Amino acid sequence: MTAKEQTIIEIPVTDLLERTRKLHGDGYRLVQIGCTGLAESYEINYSFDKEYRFQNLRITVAPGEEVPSISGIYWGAFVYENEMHDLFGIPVTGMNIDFQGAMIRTGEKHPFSVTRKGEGPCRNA
Amino acid sequence: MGFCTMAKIVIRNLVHGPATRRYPAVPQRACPITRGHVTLDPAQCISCGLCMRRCPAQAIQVDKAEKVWEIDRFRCIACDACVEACPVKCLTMETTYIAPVTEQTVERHAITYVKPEKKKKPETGQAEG
Amino acid sequence: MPERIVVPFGPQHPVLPEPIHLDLVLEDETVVDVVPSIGYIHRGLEKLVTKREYPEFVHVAERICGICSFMHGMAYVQGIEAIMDVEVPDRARYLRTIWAECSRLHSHLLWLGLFADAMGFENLFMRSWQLRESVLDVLEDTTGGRVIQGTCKVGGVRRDIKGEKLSDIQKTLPEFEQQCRDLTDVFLNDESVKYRLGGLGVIGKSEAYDLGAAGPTLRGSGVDWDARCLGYAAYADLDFKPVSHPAGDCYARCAVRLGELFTSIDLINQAVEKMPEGPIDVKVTGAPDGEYFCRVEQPRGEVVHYLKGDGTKHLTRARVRTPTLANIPPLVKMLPGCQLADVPVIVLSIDPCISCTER
Amino acid sequence: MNGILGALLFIILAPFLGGLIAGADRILTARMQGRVGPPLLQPFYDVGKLFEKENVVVTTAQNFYILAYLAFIIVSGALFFAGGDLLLIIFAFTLAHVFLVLGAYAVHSPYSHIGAERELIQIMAYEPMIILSAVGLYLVSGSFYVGDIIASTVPAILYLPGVFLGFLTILTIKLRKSPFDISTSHHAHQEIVKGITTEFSGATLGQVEIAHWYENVFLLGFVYLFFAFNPILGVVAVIVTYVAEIFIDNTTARLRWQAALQSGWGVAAILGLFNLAVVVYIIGGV
Repeated sequence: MTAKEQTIIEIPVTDLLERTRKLHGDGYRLVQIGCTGLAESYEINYSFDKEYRFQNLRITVAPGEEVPSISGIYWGAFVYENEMHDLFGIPVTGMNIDFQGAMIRTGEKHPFSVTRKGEGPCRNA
Repeated sequence: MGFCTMAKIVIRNLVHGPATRRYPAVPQRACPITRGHVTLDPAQCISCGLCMRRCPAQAIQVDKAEKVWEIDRFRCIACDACVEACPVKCLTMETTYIAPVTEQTVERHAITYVKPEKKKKPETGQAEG
Repeated sequence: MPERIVVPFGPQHPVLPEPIHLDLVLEDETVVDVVPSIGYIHRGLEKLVTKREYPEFVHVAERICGICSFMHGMAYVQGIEAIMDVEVPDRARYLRTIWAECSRLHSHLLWLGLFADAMGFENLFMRSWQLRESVLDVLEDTTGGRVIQGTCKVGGVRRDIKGEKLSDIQKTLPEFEQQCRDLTDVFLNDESVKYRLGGLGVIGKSEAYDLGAAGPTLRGSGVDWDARCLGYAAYADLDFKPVSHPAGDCYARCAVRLGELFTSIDLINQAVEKMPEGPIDVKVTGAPDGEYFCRVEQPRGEVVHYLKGDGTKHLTRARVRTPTLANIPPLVKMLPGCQLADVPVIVLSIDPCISCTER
Repeated sequence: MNGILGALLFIILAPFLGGLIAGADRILTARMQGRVGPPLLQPFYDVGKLFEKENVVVTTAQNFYILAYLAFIIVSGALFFAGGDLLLIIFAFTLAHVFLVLGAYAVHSPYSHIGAERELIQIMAYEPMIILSAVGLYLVSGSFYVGDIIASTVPAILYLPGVFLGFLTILTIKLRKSPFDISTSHHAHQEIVKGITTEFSGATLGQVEIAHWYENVFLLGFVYLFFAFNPILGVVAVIVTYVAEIFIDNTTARLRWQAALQSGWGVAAILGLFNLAVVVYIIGGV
């Protein structure tokens, strides 16, 4: 099945814009930007698709490290980037629509941040 | 041209009468495998605790020592996982839903199963304190 | 310049099925700006992956959404199966396809109802939901659950549909299809509906592609991209074509979903005909070690489940990108310039599912 | 003497009749949608409950405006059933709605304000047609007085089919039914929640409901005028008209305010004026 083919390319943050621009030029569609926290850093996957070929660019950033916005290339990237900022506290620079932390309403700032102290009480447990 | 294209459906509805069921006067629709709520047969339960471990909602608590099987109906998602996991088939998925309640309570069932022969009931006295 | 007023729209609003908040800046009744915000119903389901063993997490995954529930479960188990290289029996793949298409039917009919309600057509709303009820009955008869099926598991499915029941389902399809045709006639040909939908919230083909739109929002702009073409479950063996419509407006998105009703009916029919005999599951041992992006076409569009395991019973990471999130940029592009009366119609046209989006 | 009796009967009986009509409307609507629907007396239960509610008001002025709305609806209806001057009745009726709009403007809610703006547009939309209907009835019967129109034996409907159709169109606006339930509808499922009545609650909302019952009886009375030459035909026509309105309500989507304005003025210009021109210039009056 072709469905299983997917590539993940690890790249440094500095290459992000250039490679994204190249993918955009090749006619790739932005599928998602997914951020997940590792132990001490964040892993961000930029997923693209063209005619069912699935490509991922992966960057790893330390807390507080700035990530350039790709919203200049893919206009719709702002939802994912605001999410990265609102939930994980990753500073994303140069977003086309910057909600300043107001897109996702959270009880506390950056709830998914890896530097956040403690686990926080879970009310239902 | 489409004016009153809905007319056909309106007339059909008028002729055929209401499609709704006058619940609760008329009971709900159910089929043999409808997942309503879980019940326990306390005479068969061996307090193995598999249901507790398999429960994705952590609704079931089994106290091996006190021989108590508890279920929090508010947490239970009627997924059938416990019924599948149970090695002695003492759990049943009933097809009816539980009646609505306003307070969250934990349902407690005393397990009456007695192990035939062999080892005695394991350390019942210990956990009482 | 006319006075500007800000109308809060949501999170609790009668025409919105789920809590999304929009601040609408109006000049008279024309929307000039819109600021969306979400975050009202975050439930931390992704975090739960570290607390539940991977075979049990499927129940959690199914509860990401109450409508595309089955497909969330399916996306999750397919991801795990891909990581663990599990070969799922053919019958299970076909059964999954049938349930997935039933889910799509009931989701689309639900959406059609809500959409009709958004444009003030209560009777059409009732009719759509009446048809949805017959799909729910089939789901209940075959899985035990009306909206939460809970039949997917890693390695196959938990329930079989007996041959008798399969042919019963097939027998009801022609009548159901006819009822759907009557419904389609109203949605596509009624003048008052056309007046409300035509030329509204237009997104062009290349724009939709560039914005990363998903599902019917993408196909409603003429891009015939459908994740089912990836060939997961039994889709590779079945014959179908993605439904698309070139207009890019609300009418087109509605037409795409109506078209997909018939695709789904046809797929169920094909799946029943070709249903192979055999086991419905395989025993899965071990634990997932690796990562995978699983993509499944939900009623709302393509969902991406990113799963990563480290060889223990608990996955280390799960992330779900739901179609609604991908469709927010098109929504932000569509709204400015429309009338206040059209806001619900446009918002509904992307079929927002906010609880999916927030997990 | 007869007039005062008519007015009194209207004031006392109209709420009962209006409530029953509303109840029958809800059942019929439900049946058209494949539902069972509420009991016939449900509207009375609803209003009764509204009057039991605690009075929560942000701006006390709205209570006055709504009371004035109710009062003027009653006055216009009473004048109508007393056989009064149709023009005076129409202006009293309009004034009543101006009070409703003022009441909606008195509160500070964007939904209510937008509802009020839309209500004003609706008033503008239906006003020309209502006046043309009065003029048409005058041309046929030779009097603006309701008493004289009823006494007239001329079959008004035969001379005024266009005017009657035009009146039916704006009746949809007045009964707050799809496709023209744009300022408020019978349920709160629209973009402006419940529009003009969003901010009214309890007894105030109850008064709005009662006013709506009075209004419906008055409007159906207006329909009767077209068939006044034959009372049995008149009653049948009123029932058929109302059922047709429910039918239209159930087979159309809600339109935008622009369409309401265009339809209101469109029917006034095309059906109304053309019909009147035919009556005046071709038939040469009655």
